[in-house]
Amino acid sequence: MVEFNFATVLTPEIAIAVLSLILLAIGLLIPAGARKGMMPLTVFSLLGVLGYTLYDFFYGQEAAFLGGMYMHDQFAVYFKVLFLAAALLVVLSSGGYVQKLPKHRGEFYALLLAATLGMMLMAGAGELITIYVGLELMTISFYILVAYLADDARSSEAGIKYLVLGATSSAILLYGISLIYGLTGSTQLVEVAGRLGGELTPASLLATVFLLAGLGFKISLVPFHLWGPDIYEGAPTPVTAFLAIASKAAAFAVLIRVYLLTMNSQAFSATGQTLLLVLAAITMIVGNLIAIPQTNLKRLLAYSSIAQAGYLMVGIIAESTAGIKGVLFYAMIYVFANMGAFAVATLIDEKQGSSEIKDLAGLWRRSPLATVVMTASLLSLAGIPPLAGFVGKFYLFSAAMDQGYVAIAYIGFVMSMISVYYYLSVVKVMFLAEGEGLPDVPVHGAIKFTMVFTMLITIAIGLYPTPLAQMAIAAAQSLF
Amino acid sequence: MSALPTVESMSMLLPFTILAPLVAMLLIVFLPKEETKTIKIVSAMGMLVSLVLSLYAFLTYQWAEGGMQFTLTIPWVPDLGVNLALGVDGLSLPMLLLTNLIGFASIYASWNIDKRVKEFFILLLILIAGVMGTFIARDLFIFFLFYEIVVIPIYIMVVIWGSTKRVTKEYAAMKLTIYLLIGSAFLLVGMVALYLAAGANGNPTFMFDQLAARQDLYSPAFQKVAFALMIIGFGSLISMFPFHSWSPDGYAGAPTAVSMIHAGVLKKIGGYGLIRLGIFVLPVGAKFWAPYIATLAVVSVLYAAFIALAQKDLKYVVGYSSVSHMGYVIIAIAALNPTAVTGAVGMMFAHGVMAALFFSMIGFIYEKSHTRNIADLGGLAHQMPRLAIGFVIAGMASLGLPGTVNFITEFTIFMGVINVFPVHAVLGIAGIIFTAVYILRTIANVLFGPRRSEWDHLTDIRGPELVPLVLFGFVIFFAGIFPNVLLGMIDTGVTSSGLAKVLETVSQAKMGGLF
Amino acid sequence: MMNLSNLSVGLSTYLLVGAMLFCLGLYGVLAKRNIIALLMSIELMLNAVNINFVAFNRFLWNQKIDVHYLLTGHVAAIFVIVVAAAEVAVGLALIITIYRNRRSTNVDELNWLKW
Amino acid sequence: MFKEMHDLFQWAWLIPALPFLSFLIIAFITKRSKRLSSTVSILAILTSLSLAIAIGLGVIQAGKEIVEHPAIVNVNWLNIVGLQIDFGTIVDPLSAMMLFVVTLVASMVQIYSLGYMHGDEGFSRYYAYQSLFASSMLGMVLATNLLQLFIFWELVGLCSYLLIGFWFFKVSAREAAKKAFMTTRVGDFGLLLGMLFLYTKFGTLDFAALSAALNTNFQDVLVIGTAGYVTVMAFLVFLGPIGKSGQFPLHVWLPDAMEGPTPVSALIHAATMVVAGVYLVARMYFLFDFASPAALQFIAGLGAFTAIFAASIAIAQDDIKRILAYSTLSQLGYMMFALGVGSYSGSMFHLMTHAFFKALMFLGAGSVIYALHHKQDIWDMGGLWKKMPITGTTFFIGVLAISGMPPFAGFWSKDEILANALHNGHPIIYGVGLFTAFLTAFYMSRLFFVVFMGPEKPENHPHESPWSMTIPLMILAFFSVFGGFVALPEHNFAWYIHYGEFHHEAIAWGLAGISVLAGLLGIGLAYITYVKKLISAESVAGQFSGVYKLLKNKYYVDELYLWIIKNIMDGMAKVLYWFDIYIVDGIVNGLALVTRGSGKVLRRTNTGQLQTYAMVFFFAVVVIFMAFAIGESQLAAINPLATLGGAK
Repeated sequence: MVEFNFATVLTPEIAIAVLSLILLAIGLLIPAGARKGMMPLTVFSLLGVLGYTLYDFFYGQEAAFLGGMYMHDQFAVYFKVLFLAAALLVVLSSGGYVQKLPKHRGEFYALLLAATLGMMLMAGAGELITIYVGLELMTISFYILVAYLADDARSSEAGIKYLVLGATSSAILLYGISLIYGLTGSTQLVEVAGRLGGELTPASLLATVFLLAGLGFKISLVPFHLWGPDIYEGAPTPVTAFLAIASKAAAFAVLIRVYLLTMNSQAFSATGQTLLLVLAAITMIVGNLIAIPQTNLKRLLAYSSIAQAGYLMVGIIAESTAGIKGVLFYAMIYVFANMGAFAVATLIDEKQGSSEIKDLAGLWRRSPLATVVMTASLLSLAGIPPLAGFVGKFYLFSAAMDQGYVAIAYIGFVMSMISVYYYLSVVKVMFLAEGEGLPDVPVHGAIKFTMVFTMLITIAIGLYPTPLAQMAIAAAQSLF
Repeated sequence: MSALPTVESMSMLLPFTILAPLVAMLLIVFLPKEETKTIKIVSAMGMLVSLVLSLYAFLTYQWAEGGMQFTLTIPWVPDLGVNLALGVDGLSLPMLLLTNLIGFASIYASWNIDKRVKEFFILLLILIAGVMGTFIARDLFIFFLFYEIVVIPIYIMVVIWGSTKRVTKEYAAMKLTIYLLIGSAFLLVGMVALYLAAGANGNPTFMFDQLAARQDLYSPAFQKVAFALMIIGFGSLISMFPFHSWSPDGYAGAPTAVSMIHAGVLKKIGGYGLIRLGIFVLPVGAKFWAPYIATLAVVSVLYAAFIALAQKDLKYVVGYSSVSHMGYVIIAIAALNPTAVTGAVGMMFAHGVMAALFFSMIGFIYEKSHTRNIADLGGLAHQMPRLAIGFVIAGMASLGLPGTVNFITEFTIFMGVINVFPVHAVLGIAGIIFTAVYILRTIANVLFGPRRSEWDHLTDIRGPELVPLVLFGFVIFFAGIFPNVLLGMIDTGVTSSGLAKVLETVSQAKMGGLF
Repeated sequence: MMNLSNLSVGLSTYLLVGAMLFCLGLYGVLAKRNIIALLMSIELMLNAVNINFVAFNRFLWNQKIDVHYLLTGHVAAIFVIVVAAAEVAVGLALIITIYRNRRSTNVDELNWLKW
Repeated sequence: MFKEMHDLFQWAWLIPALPFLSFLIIAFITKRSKRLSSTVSILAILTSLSLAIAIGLGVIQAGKEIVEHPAIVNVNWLNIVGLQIDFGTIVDPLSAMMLFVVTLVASMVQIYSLGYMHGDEGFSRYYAYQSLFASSMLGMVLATNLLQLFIFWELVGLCSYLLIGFWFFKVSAREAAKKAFMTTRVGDFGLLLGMLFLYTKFGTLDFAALSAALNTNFQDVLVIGTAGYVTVMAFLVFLGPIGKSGQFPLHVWLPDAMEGPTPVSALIHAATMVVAGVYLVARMYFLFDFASPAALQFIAGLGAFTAIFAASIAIAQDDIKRILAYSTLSQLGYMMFALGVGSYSGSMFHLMTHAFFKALMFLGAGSVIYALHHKQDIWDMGGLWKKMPITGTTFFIGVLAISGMPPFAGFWSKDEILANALHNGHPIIYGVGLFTAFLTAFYMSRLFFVVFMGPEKPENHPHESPWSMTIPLMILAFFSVFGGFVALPEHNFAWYIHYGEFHHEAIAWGLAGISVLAGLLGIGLAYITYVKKLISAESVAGQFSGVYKLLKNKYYVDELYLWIIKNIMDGMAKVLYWFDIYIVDGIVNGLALVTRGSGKVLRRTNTGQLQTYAMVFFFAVVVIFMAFAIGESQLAAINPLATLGGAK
């Protein structure tokens, strides 16, 4: 344990917590009419925290405190950057949407930030209970956010589904944790890894599987994915965006830590990796195949994000610096790619009150910018150069092949090419269909900024991935 | 030659060549979409610049030195070992020139576009730049990057400006795109595998020459597998039987310019890749697969030629004929000897020019008469003599008439192949008969015969529309009458690349099984 | 007098109870039709976990290992209880909205979002 | 003295170059003005003619020198690894002779066309094609290597295609042009193969080098394998001439080629292009000579068969141009079998004389057709003798010449061929040749009598053609009369143009007498049949109706080919197309369908029932647990990674 300055390592978390509370208070105190300023407030404070976190990433010192209960390494900070960026973009893109909410506008941002805080805890947590707490903080905030449209039956249905399934899964996760605690007498990942021992007893096996299930649920790994599409479809679009981008990334942050430290004990690797390979393969295949016949944009993105989870799993299984680097890199560009798409989706939802693909018809005519952004984002998700997605996939699969998992690379590449099919059918609707009678969708202000920004980042990273790659490498190395 | 600037000082030539269309594209982005005339002129200017530049490169290329010239190397993604490495040699320079010729002409071939002009030319210029990039890339990663850049613009162009005949344009576009992308997925696996194998000694690289230099790192088994992947990827791109079925439908659905570029240069990337990557880097694998490839090639030649006989739609005729002609390129590559490879590259150039001319002429017929059905046309030589000339030139080039560049390249290919695969060669050469049959039938039924009053309203091609005819006609005959200009250039590429030596060593290599 | 000292209840007993509770809860989640019942089943599962934690903690106490983690189990249990409470709170709120929207709390009818 | 001759021969390339220049000029500059175009073209060809004459005289002066050492000029054309090709000009008696013949006939025809094509809208185009043809033909004559020859060979084919289809609005013309191109293409396929094999064997296509190589390799040639190889190549090369010179079975295109303007038929399909095949065999004679005897025997046999085959068809034809076409075929057969039986000089001699009188007769026929406003059936004609004296006379000269009547040109060449056939021990060939001579005389005079003698047809109002057409007739007639005398002097035709050792043979008057007799018989028979009407052609035709039908329908060869193309080729095309759409493409679409379908099926797993989800979740956990547990024992053993493809 190096000497650390409590303030420096926890500043972002504290700041977010405070901010969230302030917003909550404002939401309660200030009359509904005078809440114009909330969004800018959120944005700028997030910006500040993000800036600090970035500085922290490059110049902060490694630290682990409370006996390794909470880590402050570049890995964690990298993910904090990711979460903050995601939150920032979501807030930016959701301004108009939130304005149109009938009630409870104030709490929206507060909850968003609470979720962010939970994610940051997950990223930093080095101990199972902490992980659980962070996870629940995130999830519970999401229960509320998903069901935010109180008058919309679909929204609340999504909420209750998410709640029941999420609670069940976390119960299972928790049971696993309790078993591990029983087996090793500790919940510190490091010590658990030390004591879990080489061979698998039925109990430890059960614990491992439960852990896997609990986290797999969060990253919507097939067959734990079924909740995803429903919730994505029902939730308010900005929430869906945040759910798709950040919560998944947070779950991955945890998974990587847990996997690399505990699950990856000697006995695990041979079988467990095979198992994970199979799961990853199934995830890619199922996600992409089901996405093909979708007619609802958010649902389509949900399935595509399931497939993306499969790609990311490949990187973890490779369990090499290269692999983790790939995961980190991909998670980051995934934020921007998805954010672009969801920003457009939010816009359409806001202007046309729908997220059916057919409602994108003739978007080329109605809003060229939105069309271009959407196209770029989808193609980046599909991994078409020169967009960032291509480099990301390249990192992931080359890492896997480097470990000798060739088959998974075949599946991955072929599947990602198949995914082009449904991405392009969205593009086709936007470019080809006339979209008679649909309103123009002018893009202004924050959301316009979001779109342009995400697109530029996507293209820029695709053309010159080196800087982000360097960050990812640094973060990945801090784990090993 | 001596008066001209030296190669070192010219390292920015290629970047400018590829930037010209992109700059034009950016200009167009900021032009109002009503300014269609300006848009067209701007894009024409952009292409003219890069055409002139590539011509300059073609003329100032030092034959004596050979090898890669006008090189430029910038480290790009250090952790992957990717370099932004550009350069051209005798193999890629003709293809670059071809790209620019066709790109330039395609602008004029689509002069009469009136629907969403701005978007069309933006996409077209991106497409051309992408194709250019693949040929000037000296780095596999960059090569692949550029190759996949072109896929999406094509999709959008086909979907918006395409035409629905036997198959809907949506179907054609999606088929074209997904087919090629899945092919490229296998290619990608092979590429990564190659990259990892070459990086085994610690410093990973994507440079073609490096990859080729590290032969000792690739086991024969590896080479076989990797080359098989290349064949799937590049083979489907160059529309080798049985991976060809995207190409006739695709061309039929695509707008003229896309058909020109796709049939003219894009599918040549397959052949180019097979040579650059397949033969130079994986000679042992190439040797192993050569017989099978040769067989498939001959099948594509005859099979496609026969099918072309049964076609009713002009574009399908040319589509299948291009499959058939690519068969010659493939068999030449399979022959694995310098002469054949020279012929292959020459043939790619020749066929590119020919196909582009053919498609542009068909495009004019279609946009004036709104039909491509051979039965509905006829006697067009009465109303459109100039177009008829272009059509006949294309046809004669396609059936390999001496005096056109296509003849001498085909002859070179046969010369290279006949020793290696005599039987295949004889069968393949038999293809020229059927080619003659369907080409002559098409010409006769479309152009000749009694005057048809319903086509009297058609106006002959004139003004900008003449550019493709003049340009390609000139190239076809000039290169046909002075073949050294083209084949000599390619020859320097083949010899300076030391291909002969590589193949020599391979031919000694004991492969077991077939050899 | 009877000697109660040999009537000791071992760890396994607690674990067994925990497991049974857990399975009951799980069964409830899978089988019950009323959402409220579902929430209660989830509570059961969480409590099963709590039993595990406390039992383990007690057991480890006996083992006298890891002096400085002696309370982990208890703390965990408390955390879980808190979280569970929060969950239930949110859950009930949601159920109310659902009921407001659909006049029903039957999970089978919550299938507007599918495929 | 030979030196400056050589300087003259340096300039031989101008002969093809000038017409090509005129082609370019017409195509790009003067095509608007008919007068200018024709003038340019004719000036060019006349200049070439004079150059050709100059070179011819030069050759005659150079004499022995040039016979033994042809004047060859070469420039590199293509030079890459494994393929070096030169372009150049060869001047020797053979090429000099061809140059003269081609330029002469070409210029005659072009002048003639001034009248014949007068007022045609495609006038300029016509002269452009004419010039292009002239230049390619001359280029072919001057070729120093096989590839160069092949290139021009194909170009003349192209010109023939363009000129046959000159009136492209006529469906018949269009089809004929197509047919001509395709048929010759079949032959070219063989020629191409032959070239490739020759190059791979000897590393050169240059005539001189090839023959030298064969000479040096003579020993290995004796080795049967090599001999076989050479023979195969010889046969392959000969396929080209079969197509080009309309030998059986690729003769079908020539009669249809008559759809072109008559001057074209005269130039291309009688005098020059069709003899290209013969010329090629002559150039490559060393190859056939070194090949096993079978090669030459085959040539002889095929030539003889074609000769009699075509002649027999000619008897039953009614279209004036078709009769001439079949006679051309039969005469080409003559030249071929002359080469086959080793009468090299005879063949070339006949080539020359035939060019004169056949061009003459075609132009004559053209003048008749012109006068009768494009009637071609001989039975619609008659009694034109008085109306068209010049045409009639010249045509009659042609008939006598082709019938081998002394002293006309045909007599000398035909006689030499027949004599050689007998001397070199081919009695059957001789017999066939003789009989063919008889048939030729018969059908030609039949043609003449029917058209020029006999009753006039009232509906016709013929009158003599303009000077532009008659003057060429007269010039050609002059050559048809005196062209044969080159056989007479000490240093005669054969002394200049021969293969191997030259040995002078005096004309065998005995044999000559026989062939003349045959000719006379034919003419006489025709006379009593069609003038005196002693024999009724109809009744004869009636008696041998089967034979007559067979001849009239040209032995049904066309029908056979048509059937093959329609049923076998197109049928196969349709079958393959079906295969492509429903099998090859079917698989592709099938895969796409399966993908989409499976997506549609799989999405049903998302039932929307959250308890189903929970159930799935739970069972997934169980399954994974089991798999894991089992895996610890088995999975590890059979290492599934290997089955997945990538063992670690």
